[in-house]
This record gives sequence, structure tokens and C-alpha cells, in this order.
Amino acid sequence: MKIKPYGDTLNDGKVQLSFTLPVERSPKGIAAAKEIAKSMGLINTSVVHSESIENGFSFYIVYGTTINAIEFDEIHVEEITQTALSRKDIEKLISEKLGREIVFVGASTGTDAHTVGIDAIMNMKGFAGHYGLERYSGVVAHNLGSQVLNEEFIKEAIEKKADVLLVSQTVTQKDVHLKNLVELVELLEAEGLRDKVILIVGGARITHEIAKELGFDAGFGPGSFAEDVATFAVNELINKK
Amino acid sequence: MKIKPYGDTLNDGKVQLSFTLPVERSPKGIAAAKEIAKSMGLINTSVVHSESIENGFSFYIVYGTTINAIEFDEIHVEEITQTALSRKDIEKLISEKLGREIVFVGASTGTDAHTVGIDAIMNMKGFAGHYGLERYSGVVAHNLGSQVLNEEFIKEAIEKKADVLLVSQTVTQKDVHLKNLVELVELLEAEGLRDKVILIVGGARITHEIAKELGFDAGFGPGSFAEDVATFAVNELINKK
Amino acid sequence: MNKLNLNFNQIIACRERAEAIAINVQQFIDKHTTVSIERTVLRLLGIDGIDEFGVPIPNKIVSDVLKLGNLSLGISLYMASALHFTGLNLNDFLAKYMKEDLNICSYPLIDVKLVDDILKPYYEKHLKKIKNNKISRTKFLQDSIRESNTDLYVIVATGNIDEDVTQAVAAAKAGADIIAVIRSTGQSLLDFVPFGKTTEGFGGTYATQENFKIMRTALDKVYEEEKRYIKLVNYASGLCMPEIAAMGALERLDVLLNDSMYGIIFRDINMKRTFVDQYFSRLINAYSGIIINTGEDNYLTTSDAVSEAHTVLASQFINEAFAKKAHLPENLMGLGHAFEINPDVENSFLLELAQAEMAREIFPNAPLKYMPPTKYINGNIFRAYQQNAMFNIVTTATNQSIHLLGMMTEAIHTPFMSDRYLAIKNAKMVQKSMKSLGEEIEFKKDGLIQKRAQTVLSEANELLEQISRDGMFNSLANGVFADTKRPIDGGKGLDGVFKKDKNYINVIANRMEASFSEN
Amino acid sequence: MNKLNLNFNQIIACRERAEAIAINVQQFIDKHTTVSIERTVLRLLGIDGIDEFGVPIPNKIVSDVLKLGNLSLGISLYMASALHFTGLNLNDFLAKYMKEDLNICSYPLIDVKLVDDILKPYYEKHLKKIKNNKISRTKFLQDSIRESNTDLYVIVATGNIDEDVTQAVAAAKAGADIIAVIRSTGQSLLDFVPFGKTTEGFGGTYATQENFKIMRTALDKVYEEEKRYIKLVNYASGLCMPEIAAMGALERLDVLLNDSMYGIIFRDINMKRTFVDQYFSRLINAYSGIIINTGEDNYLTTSDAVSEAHTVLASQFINEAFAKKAHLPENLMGLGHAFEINPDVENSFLLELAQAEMAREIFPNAPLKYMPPTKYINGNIFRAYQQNAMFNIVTTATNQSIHLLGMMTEAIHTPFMSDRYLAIKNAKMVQKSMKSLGEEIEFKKDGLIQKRAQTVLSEANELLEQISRDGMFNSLANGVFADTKRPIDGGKGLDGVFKKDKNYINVIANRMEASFSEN
Ligand code: B12
Ligand code: B12
Ligand SMILES: Cc1ncc(COP(=O)(O)O)c(C=O)c1O
Ligand SMILES: Cc1ncc(COP(=O)(O)O)c(C=O)c1O
Repeated sequence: MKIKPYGDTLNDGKVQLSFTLPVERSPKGIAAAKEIAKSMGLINTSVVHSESIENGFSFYIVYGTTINAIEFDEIHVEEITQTALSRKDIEKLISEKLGREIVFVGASTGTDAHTVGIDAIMNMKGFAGHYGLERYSGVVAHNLGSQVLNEEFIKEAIEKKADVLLVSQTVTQKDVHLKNLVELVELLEAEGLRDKVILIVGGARITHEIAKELGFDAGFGPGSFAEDVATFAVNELINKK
Repeated sequence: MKIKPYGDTLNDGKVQLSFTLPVERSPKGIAAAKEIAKSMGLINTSVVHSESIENGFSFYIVYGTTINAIEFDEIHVEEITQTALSRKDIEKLISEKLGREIVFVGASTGTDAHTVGIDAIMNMKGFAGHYGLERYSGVVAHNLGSQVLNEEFIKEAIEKKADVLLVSQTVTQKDVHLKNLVELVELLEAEGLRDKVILIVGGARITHEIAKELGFDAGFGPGSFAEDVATFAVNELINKK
Repeated sequence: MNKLNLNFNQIIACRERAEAIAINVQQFIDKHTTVSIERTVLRLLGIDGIDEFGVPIPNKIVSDVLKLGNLSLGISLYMASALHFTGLNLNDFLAKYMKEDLNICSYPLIDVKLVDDILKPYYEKHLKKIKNNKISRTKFLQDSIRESNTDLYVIVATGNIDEDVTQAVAAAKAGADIIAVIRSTGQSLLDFVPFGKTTEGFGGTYATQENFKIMRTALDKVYEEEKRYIKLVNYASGLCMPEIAAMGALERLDVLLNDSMYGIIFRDINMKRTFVDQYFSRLINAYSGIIINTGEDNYLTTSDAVSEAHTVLASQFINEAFAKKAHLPENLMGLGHAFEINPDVENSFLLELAQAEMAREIFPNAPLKYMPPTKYINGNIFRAYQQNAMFNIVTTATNQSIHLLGMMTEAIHTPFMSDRYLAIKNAKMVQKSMKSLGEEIEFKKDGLIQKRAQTVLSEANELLEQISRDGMFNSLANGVFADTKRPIDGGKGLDGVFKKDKNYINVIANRMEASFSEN
Repeated sequence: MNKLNLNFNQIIACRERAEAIAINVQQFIDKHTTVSIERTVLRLLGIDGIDEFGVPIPNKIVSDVLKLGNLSLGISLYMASALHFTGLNLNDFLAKYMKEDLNICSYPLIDVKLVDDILKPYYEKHLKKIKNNKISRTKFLQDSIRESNTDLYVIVATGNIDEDVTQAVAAAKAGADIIAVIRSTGQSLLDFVPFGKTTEGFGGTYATQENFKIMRTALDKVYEEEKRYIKLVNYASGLCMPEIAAMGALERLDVLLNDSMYGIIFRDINMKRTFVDQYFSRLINAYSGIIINTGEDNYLTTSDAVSEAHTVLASQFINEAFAKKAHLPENLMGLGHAFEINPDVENSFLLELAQAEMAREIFPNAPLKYMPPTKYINGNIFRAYQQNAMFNIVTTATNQSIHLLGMMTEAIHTPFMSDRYLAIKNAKMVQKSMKSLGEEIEFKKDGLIQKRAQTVLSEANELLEQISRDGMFNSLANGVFADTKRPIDGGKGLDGVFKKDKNYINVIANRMEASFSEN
């Protein structure tokens, strides 16, 4: 099935865009905004708003019709396909299939001080009505907090005999998270630890796809809960056995 | 000078877009939204928001980097280059260079009932502190109001011996204005009148460029005032003499 | 409720003046009929469909009379005479009429006293249907889940009824309570109602009975799924006002835009024509339990919302008086007003708040229709989204009834699906996060807000006095509303107005009027 | 002003309890110094620059003492002794020190009584500069055109100071009154201040004295062009709190984020370290006329804004008490609070309004810093724009002083130029169209709004009582704020804290404290 954006008629291809240009607002600026839109494959472009934003810049809002349709059925998503089990079922799985406590060590690493995400996954209280890993029987959850350097993180993981490592990354400006995440994988490999743990990353801009690319086992974005992570991790541990 | 959109660093190429897709919200929908953005030549695309909008549709907001720069200096705009004269100067020009009253006949034509635009240009009171043509000495302004069919408009123009025809068009859905405007030009040509009048169109979605393409002498968009139109028309009439 | 410290005597004075104005116009109305009224009679007898040239049969029959008969007698007489003399039932007669290309005036006219008996079986059937619609609506509404006293109203306007359905259902599911199908540009000037399903319109979708039915069915499905009755709106104002009212009644529309003043000012429809039409159409609405919406909000699109606020209020009083004459109860009087002050005006929000609260207090039982900012919306969709939020706040603070959602793309295009969705979310956030704002805040005694409302009220009173002195027709000719002057005998449709003969008969009007005096 | 009918005795009780808490902590503070305090002393003597390895000279000198001396005596003594024994002036000594790789501890220590005389010429020069900055600021502000009592505050955060300038100037011209240059992630944990102009940072731009100067110059140019003085903000909280305060004073910054509690909770900085640092840094701010901003708003990013609202108020009382101890007058106490209630909570807007009005009434003379919604902003930029409008409304209705503008892209990236521009337009529309809202509306007696404020106040009172019983250190260890527990001896920077010797001397602190008792 080919699909296109939808404004008010199927496949009309309507999209809205906005951007700033480093030129004064003028008819030429407006024409330039139109050109930008055209260079993106839009037709019937209409610069519906232009405004000077001071100091030699101007802001534009454009509507147009994209000529590109995409083949929806051919889209393949790197997706975690297991649906999350309930806490009870996860606990049963652990006791029945693994027969031992599993250890999660988590942190917000590098210079990142955002803990709300990792806390949501790990802490007792959890998030939006979903309890965190700490609350699970059969799970030992160590949340190291924020700004934990990769070296320290690995040290703690070894000490605590972690089965699963949970990394949270929120600051993504200038791709600072990518550098930090890749470094972690490299350090783990250097220590010969990479295959001994399930390595999971999460955060507002994280997708499973990115995580896989970076050499993690899984990635979780906004709207994930402890159940999602636990289901994945426990199943991986069972598969590994 | 090559320019690109500006987010927070010169030529970073950042643009925002939003659109609806005719599919349910799902990881596949999100991936499709990314594909749409990529098909527009964007890289580093990030689907920052996705939301089900019921009934098999979903809404996406995407940020990305356009790889296309455009050559700003090469942009040529069909532009009315004369800067508008003041009312006083226009009146002087009429009395000195034309030496007779000039007649404007205007209307909102076809099925269009939006009169605020044409009133802004023609009526005494004007718009945003700019008096309308009615107030100009040396000008006779007939505003025929709204929903004036092209045939009737031409009839009135002949009767009133119009020098300048002013057409306002606001409803543009399904390009209904284009059909109506082209029809007017054709009718005027059929009557052998096209060259005898200055033919001007205005409206929210009108640009000088579009007007020229349609066979009008000039087009005026949002933010135009009586001065702009009068300056253009009077100069044209002087040139024609 | 009296948060504004309004002068009640002034309100009473306004009502009296408006009543006097309406009585005056009503005298004219009572003496006249129009082509559209007569076509409506035919429609309510059950006559529908088009001929081979696409002309609706009601139009065809009425033009027979225009050509060879005397419309001043009323189409009821011609119809009854035809049935009487042919001895056919209506269906068979129509078949014959169409097939043999007859003229309705070919039969001798019968005694007026016989007319009602002959036509009764036909119109009773349709009036019954209308009554049943009214009963079902009441029941649906009783059983419906409602989160707020305010109905969120959105428009669909794709031009294609199928696409409209897709959009309407999505909007309803996202939380809209009322769906309006905007008409194609220009339809209001057609002196006939298009027939059948349509998929091509400009700036809107043609109002046809079939399109009404299609949308009603789709929205009733939403009710089945979600137990929320979604009200359906269309637009009656125009040359076919009473016909659309009849069609709306038959297809269970719930709200009709129905205002002569709008037609006169914004569509250049002749005032005599549309006042006469309006009376009959409102009678039908009253009979069907359909809320009318008036168009005072539009005034502020051409005239200044600060200096001309009182014209809106004055017109609301007049429209209330007209509505009463047509037996509309207060709970069907959806008087219009709007949030149209330039946001650059200092304290414009406070002025809007005063105006909205004032309307609420003066018309406490009316399902007021409150229109969003449109005139000062520009292509900046973010700014528009904010203006709409501010508008939503005023509604929540003043408890308006029918709340038209502003669209962030108001200055650009008729709404995309996502525009509507985002507009609903905007309103919902305000409704929830500011739920009790109206109860919790009070206005400073003699402060800017109170004073503003008081001033507008007293200016409206003065204007009503002037109109009652000059008469409604002259006042419209002088341009009291919306800065627009309309000559008494100018505009479209005057040739469709006829003085009633002393023998004039309109079986439908008679039946409906009787039903109101019964109660 | 008492629109909320607050209990004044409770407010007094809160102040007394906070005072008791602060006195307790002050006792600890008075007995200690830190590496950063000592480096600050050096900076205010005029010592700046870095060595060949990029180590700032103040750090180098202090680490000399850490290695071979006794920092408990204070760096003033070492510096004075060195100058005394070399007989060189400061500049010449520094040149020699760097060139010959000397250790500051190489000289016999002189009598403490002589220290001030030796160092006075150096620090007086810089304190003079600071005083002059204060005078110029006052004059600029007097001459400035101001449209509102509320300052609109936006951040720039590109990481590149040149790009920051471009953005800051655009924002200022569009109407921003305050520009904050956010620091690079991680800078607050550095135990030194980076040197010179920088063009690479993450999530912000390094705070360096040169960057301060560059931005100050750019904003002063805006003043020249538009006669509007634009305030400049940076962030002091962190391991270098007093050093940044000194740099800010020298470069005429106008506002500094300066709050130990923020460092403890959100950067895991050791509480002893940062309380001690905070006192000295606030002393400098008080001396320089720099407004401090506290970080209570941040609490609501990790704990619930409805149930934990009182923690914000309690902390404001404590921060007020700390500020008083450091001689800050009320007009420099920019206490922080925030609009962070989940918009899905019924009547959340009314709760926000209550909270903001309450803060305003309890701290009537403080330039309150009001933070926008952040936690419940998601990637829907339209929704965010609306939330920001609602936030702007609360500020306008309650007359907040420093109003941080919310960004529609809060959940996405540090602001683009257009995000900031649109945010300013949003606020301006509210400021203008709702100008007198605060004066014109009143809150229902004993209604939801009044009750909410009263409840929060009384809960804060209870919490303060508990903290005054447990002590501040233990309370932080117990996690009273932001649901975050911090061990008393945990976190970063404890190794930089030293007990003062009985002979400890800090010429700057002495001079500043004296100046306050002079007044
Ligand atoms: C709260 C907050 C803060 C708080 C953090 C308090 C704390 N203890 O965490 C404070 C105020 C301290 C703060 C500071 C800063 N912040 Co901040 N902050 C936010 C804010 C408002 C909300 C983040 C949040 O808590 N979200 C809620 C949680 C539940 O969502 P989440 O993290 O995505 O987590 C979910 C999933 O992603 C997933 N998940 C997350 N982690 C993990 C881990 C695993 C293993 C798994 C399985 C799943 C998972 O599950 C969670 C639940 O569903 C955002 C803006 C926003 N609205 O998003 C900015 C934001 C993230 N901050 C930002 C910045 C830049 C900063 C600063 C660097 C600014 C500065 N220079 O000073 C500082 C410094 C922080 C640092 N060194 O890291 C930027 C990041 C920009 C970017 N894309 O790079 C944002 C987007 C704001 C902005 N527009 O500028 N911040
Ligand atoms: C006011 C208004 C109305 C009023 C009109 C009252 C009146 N007497 O004019 C009323 C309420 C009646 C109305 C009705 C309708 N409207 Co209307 N209306 C608007 C609104 C809110 C403002 C338009 C306006 O007055 N702008 C102010 C004037 C000053 O601006 P302007 O026209 O652009 O004029 C300036 C320039 O363009 C130029 N100019 C204009 N004309 C000319 C002519 C010449 C010769 C020159 C030189 C210059 C010039 O100079 C002017 C001054 O600078 C817009 C939305 C918006 N915010 O833009 C919708 C809008 C234009 N309407 C719209 C629609 C669809 C309708 C209806 C068709 C809806 C319906 N189906 O019922 C109806 C029917 C109208 C019809 N048959 O034409 C759509 C058009 C969509 C599209 N792109 O096609 C809009 C955009 C709203 C929307 N989003 O759906 N409308
Ligand atoms: C009272 C009233 N009637 C009718 C309409 C629509 O009329 P038309 O279909 O002519 O556009 C409106 C539109 O705003 C209105 O306010
Ligand atoms: C009080 C206070 N200090 C400092 C900061 C910034 O600190 P950092 O530079 O560590 O991000 C903030 C940020 O919100 C704050 O609220």
C-alpha cells in the first residue's frame, strides 16, 4: 500500500513545515523559503507566514504537497516484538525458568544528570502506575543514580555481578549520548564483559533501532515501563541459558 | 550566497514538519513518518511526536536537517519594485501627468463574498490607518461589492468607463479562484478590452507572480494598501499614454 | 447570576424595543410568501427528486404556478386541486405529472376549505417523521455521556461528503460534540437545493438531503460505539432557508444556522425575501426541536469588535424577538457572538471576557453560539493556536453553550484533519485544567470588566431605540450592522416574494401554528 | 495584598523556623572554608589565566597549599606572605611564580595582622570595579524603557558563544529582557572554571569570564541601540559557586543561579561543600547587587507538583533565611518556583494560580523567578505552545518578576532561534491582552484557589518545623526535597572542604562583611 500524508483528502500529500532563514524578511526571503520547500520535493507550496525575527533572520511557515508516496508494507521496523508480560508473570518466569535472582545495575551515565527516566524503570514507585523493578520479587535492582562515568559503572556492575545493565541517556545535544554509549560498549568489550551481560539503553530519543546500531541488545524510548524491560531481559537470559 | 535553514547554528539546515498519515499510530507508522521525511531529503530526522487521531489516522511532528542549500543570490522575484508613493504624491501625479480623473471599478468576483480586502483598498475608511481610493482626489472609485459575476463586472466596467479593474479573490480552495480569474481575462480578451484597462487582482493567497502568470498586470497580497495599488496603476496609465 | 452588576431595567427596555421592532417586521411577513416557502410546502408533502435537467420537482411545480397561475394563493391550493381533479394519490400524480410533462395549473381550483383535508394524509406522514426525530433526539441526548455543559463544535468542509464523513467521525471520536458540514461557496445564492449525494464543492460541501442523511447515519454510528450523541449542523440562511429547515427536520439535523440578517448583510439577499423565509423556517425548527444559530458573530469580521460590540447585542435581542414570534423556546435560541477583538488591543482579553459573560447573563437559557477568533488570525499557526486557547478560556470561564473551535489554520485553508484534532485537544486541556474557573473568580466591583459590559448594554439599548424609531428595513439600509448598507429592494431574491391573496393557504404553516397554540 | 486570605501568623512562624534552620547551618559554614572560596580570593586579587596544561592559576596556587601547606589558614595568608618576602608586586610575583615553577608555600608565613594591608591594593582595585559595575547597572536600569514589571527571560544554549551572541541579540531585540547562557552539561562538576572564549559545549556553553565579557558587550550594544538594558544571567551553583560569583561581579552579570540545594539534589554535590561555598558566593552577590535565583522549581521535575508544592515554599523560606545571613536584601532574592502541575489534573490551572499568587504575597519584595512547564511538555509543539500561554497568563495575573519563557520544543532540543522568538511573542500577547487581569479578578472567598494556598502554606509550616527539629543536613539525607536522598558525607567535592584555623583569614570576606555592617 502506497501512502502519502493526508490533509483533508486521501493521498493529497499535504505537509506543514517551518524554518528560519538567515536573511531579512523580504519578497526574496519568501521566495527563498518557497525554494527550500521545493527542494524538498514539495509542489503547490504556499508560504503562509513570514516574519522578521530580528537581527537578519526571518521565520517561515509553509504548506505544500509532497510528491513522494512511500510503500507502507515494505517498511521494516527493528522492533521488540514480545508484548510485555505482567509483573506477576515475569516473576513466575524468573522463578520457574531461571530459578535465581537476577541483578539489574542501572545509571544515568556520563555527564547526564537526568534520573527521572531510570528511576521510572528501576525504583519501587515506578511511573504512571507501573511499579519499578525494585518491587519485583526475583529481581535485585541497583540504581546508581546520575552522572556515573562509564568506568565506574562497569566497576559497579562487576562488583554487583550484574546480569543486566541499564543505561539512561537524556542529553542528546551534539550527539553527546552516542559518544558516551559507544564508549561504554567499547569498554565492556575491552574487559571481555560485553557478552556476559544484557545491555539495555533508554531515553527520550532512544529507539530500539538506534540501540542495536550502537551495539546494545535493546533500546527503549518514551512510554516504556519496567514490564517492557523486564520481559525483554528475562527472555534474553532464558534464551542464553 | 548559499543558504540553508537555521536552527541554532549557521547552515545547520534544521526544519520542523508535521503531517497526518492514513495509518494507525504504531512503530511502523512512526517509521513511515521518518521515511516521508527522508523522502524530502532530510537527514538526522527525529519523529518527536506521534499521536493517534482516531479512525485510522495518526499525526506526526518531525525535526530534521535538510541537505539542500539554495543559492540566495540567484533567486529572482517577480516583484513590484516601485515603492509606494504617499496619497498626496499620487494625487499630484494624477493631476500633473494625467490631468483627468481616473476610474477604478472593483469587486469581489465570482461566488466570493469576502469584501473586507477590496473594501480595505477602495472604501473611504481604508485599512490600518491607510485611507482607501475613494478618499483620493482625482480618483473615482466604484466598489461593486461581492459575488459579482465576471460578465456583470465587465458590463459595469464598460458602463463606468473604467481605467483600472480591481478584483479581489479570497476563497482559493480547490483553486476556484484561478478558474474565475482566468475566465475574466478570457472574457476581457473576447470583448477586446484587455488592453484598454489596467487589470489588478488581490487577496490573501495572491502574489504578483501568480497574477502575472494568469494574465493580470499586477497582484497584491496581504499587507497591501491603497497607496500600493494607486502607485502602480497611475504609473502604468502614465506609461501607456 | 450577576457577576457584572448589569442594570436589569436596561435589559428589560432592550427586550421591549426588540419586541416592537419584530412586531413591525412580522406585519410584513404575515402578508407575504415566497417561492422557497411554497417549495417547502411541497417538500413536506413528500415531493422530492429532480427532473431530467436536474431541476428539483418542487422548483418545477412552483415555476408552473409562476408561469401560469398565481402563487399568492399558495401552492397548497394548486396541489390539492390537482389531486382532487385527477383523483390520483400524490405519488401517482407526480409520476403522471413528470411523465406527461403536465402543468400544475391545468386543474380548476377548488374551494380553499377543502385543501387541508386533501393534503393532510401526505403532510401528516412527514410531520410524524419529524416529531419522531424530535423524540429520538431527546432520548439520545438523555442517554448520552456528557463531560461538560459546553458542546465542542467543529466544521468539516472538504467538498466531498465521503471525505467529510471520515473527518467528522475522527473528530467526534476525538471529542467533538457537534459537527457542522459547511456548504460550498455560493450555494446560499442558489434558488434551489441541489439533489443527491455530492462529492465536489468549494470551501464546503453542498447541503442536500442525501448528504444530510449520509452524515446523520455516520454520526449515529458513533453514538452506538461511544454512547455520545453527536449533533449535526447545517446552514439554512440563504435563498432556500425554509426548504433546508424542512430537510434538516426530516433528516434529524440538530442545529441550523438560520439568520436573515446574515443573508442580507453577507450574501446580499433581499431583506424582504429572507425575513419572510426566516419566519417559516424558524416555525419548522421550533416544531422539530432544532436549535437555530444566528450570525451576529459575523458583524465583527467587517466592523470593529471594540466599538461595535453593542451592535451584536442589539441584534441578539432582535433575533430573540423574531425567534419568539416563530414559537422557538429559549432553549433553541442559539444566539451568536464572537471573540474577535484585535489581540493587540490592551486588555482585549478582559473586554472579550466581559462581552461573553454579559451575553451569558442576559440570555441565561439560550444555547449561545460562541465563535472563535478569525479576523485577527494570520498564517502564524502557533500564534493562532494560542489565540484559540485564550478563546477556549473565555468559554470555560463564562459557560458558553455551543463553542465553535478555532483552527490554527484559520487564515490558510478549510481545516485539515489534524487541525481539527489539535483544536479539540486545545479545548479539552482548557476545559479540564480550568474547570471551575468561572465559579472561582469574581470581577472587581466597577472595574474594567464590569464597566465594559455595562457600557455595551447601554449602547445596545440606544441602538435598539433608534432602530425601533427608524424601522428595521430602513436601519439595514442605513448600515447599522456590520458597516454594510443594503437597499430595501436590492439584493437577490426579491422576485421570489409574493403578497398573499386573502385566500392564501399554507397547510403546513397552519398545522404548525395550530400545534403551538395547542400547547 | 491579600487576595488569598492567608494566615499571617503562619507566615511569621515559617520565617522563624527557617531562620532557626539557617542559623544552624551557618554555624557550620562559619567554621569552614573550601578550595573554591580560596580560589575566589585569588581571583578577586586579580589572579587569572591558565598554565601550559590549561590549569587555571588560582587552582594551581591553591593546590600548592593543599600539597605543602595548610589551607585552613586561608590563601590570603600564603599570598600575602609570598608578596611580603619576595617584595614583588602581584603581577611580577605571578610572572616569576609561573616562570620558575615556584610553590606558594615556599615563603615563611607572616603575621595574620599584616595580611590585609599587603593585599588591600589588589583587591580594592577589583572591588572598585565591582562597585562601579553596580553603579552602572543601576544607572542603565533607571534609563531603560520598560513596558512591564515582569522581565522576560530566555536561554541561549548553543555551546558556541558566538552563536549564542547571535541568538541573544535577536531575542533581546524581539523583546526579551533577560538572557541566560546555559552552561555545558557537566561543567558544574568541574572543580575549576574553564578559561577563555569557548565554541564547543553540550546542552550549553561553558561559563568562562571571557564568555561573560563577550555576551555582556553584545547586550550592552543592544542597550545603546534600543535603550533597553538587557540583564545577563549565568549559573553559579556547582563546585565553583563563589568563583563564578566573582567572575560575574567583575563582568557585570545581573543574575546568578545560586543555590546549594540545587547542587546537592540535582548534581550530587556534597552538602557541606556547597553550603560553605554558597555563603561566600552570596556575600559577593550581595556586594555586587547581583540577583540570585534559587532552584526550588527543579523539585517539581522529580516530585509531584500537587502533593509536594509545600516543599517548594518551605525551601523558599530557607533560602530567604540563608540569603539574609549573606546580607542579600530582599530585592536580590530571586526565589524560584514553577508551573509544573500535570495539565491533566482537574483544575490544575487554578492550583497553579493559587501557588503563584501565594508566592507573590508571601515574598512581596523578592524578584521571584517563575519557571515554565517542562516536565509535562511532550513533543507536541502545539500543545506546548498552549501550555506556555497558560503559564504566561498566570504570571500576568500574579505579577511575577522574572518570567522564564517556556519553549515549545522543551521536550526536544535546546531552543532554536525561532522557538525563542515565538515564545517571546506568546508572552507579549498575554502581557498586552491581559494587562490588568491581576487587578480585575478576585478569588472566591474560601473557594478552591484560596483553600489551596492556605493548605500549601500550612503544610510548609509543618515541614519547616520538622526540618528545624531534624536539622538541615539530616533532612536532606532523609530526602525531604525532590524525593532525593543525599548522604551527608556523600557526593562530589567534600575533599575540598577545610575547617578554618583560628588564624584563618579571608581578606575579601572580611572586607565585604565590614562593608555591610557599615551600612
Ligand atoms: C526534568 C528535567 C531536568 C531536571 C532533571 C532532574 C532529574 N533528577 O532527573 C533538571 C532540572 C535537573 C534538568 C537539568 C538539565 N537539563 Co533537563 N530536562 C528535564 C525535562 C523537563 C524532563 C525529563 C524527564 O524527566 N522526563 C520524564 C521521564 C520519565 O522521561 P524519560 O527520561 O524519557 O524516560 C522514559 C523513557 O525515555 C524510558 N527511559 C529513560 N531512561 C531509560 C533507561 C532504561 C534502561 C530504559 C529501559 C528506559 C528508559 O523510560 C522512561 C519512562 O517511560 C526535559 C524536557 C522534557 N519535557 O522532556 C529536559 C531536557 C531533557 N533537559 C535538557 C537539558 C539540556 C538539561 C541541562 C543539560 C541544561 C543545562 N545545560 O543546565 C541540565 C543539566 C542536566 C545534565 N547534566 O544532564 C534538554 C536536553 C536537550 C537535548 N536533547 O540534548 C531537555 C530536552 C530540555 C531542553 N529542551 O533543553 N533537566
Ligand atoms: C472575514 C471572513 C469571512 C466573512 C466575510 C465578510 C465579508 N463581508 O467580507 C464571512 C463570515 C462572511 C466569511 C464567509 C466565508 N468564508 Co471566510 N473568512 C474570513 C476571514 C476570517 C478573514 C478574511 C478577511 O477579512 N481578512 C482581512 C482582509 C483585510 O485581508 P485580505 O482579504 O487578505 O485583504 C488584503 C490583501 O489580501 C489585499 N487585497 C485583498 N483583495 C484585494 C483586491 C485588490 C484589487 C488589491 C489591490 C488588494 C487586495 O489587500 C487587503 C489589505 O491588505 C478568513 C480567515 C482569515 N483570518 O484570513 C476566512 C476565510 C477567507 N474564509 C473562508 C471560507 C471558506 C469562507 C466560506 C466559503 C465558508 C463557507 N463555506 O461558508 C464563507 C463564504 C464566503 C464566500 N461565498 O465567499 C476560508 C477560505 C479558505 C480558502 N483558502 O479557500 C478562510 C481562509 C477561512 C478558513 N480557514 O476556512 N468569511
Ligand atoms: C447565520 C449564518 N448562516 C449561514 C452561514 C453560512 O452561509 P453560507 O453557506 O452562505 O456560507 C453562516 C456562516 O458563517 C452564518 O453565520
Ligand atoms: C539553582 C540552579 N543552579 C544551577 C542550574 C544549572 O546548573 P548546571 O549548570 O549544573 O546545569 C540550575 C538549572 O536549572 C538551577 O536551577
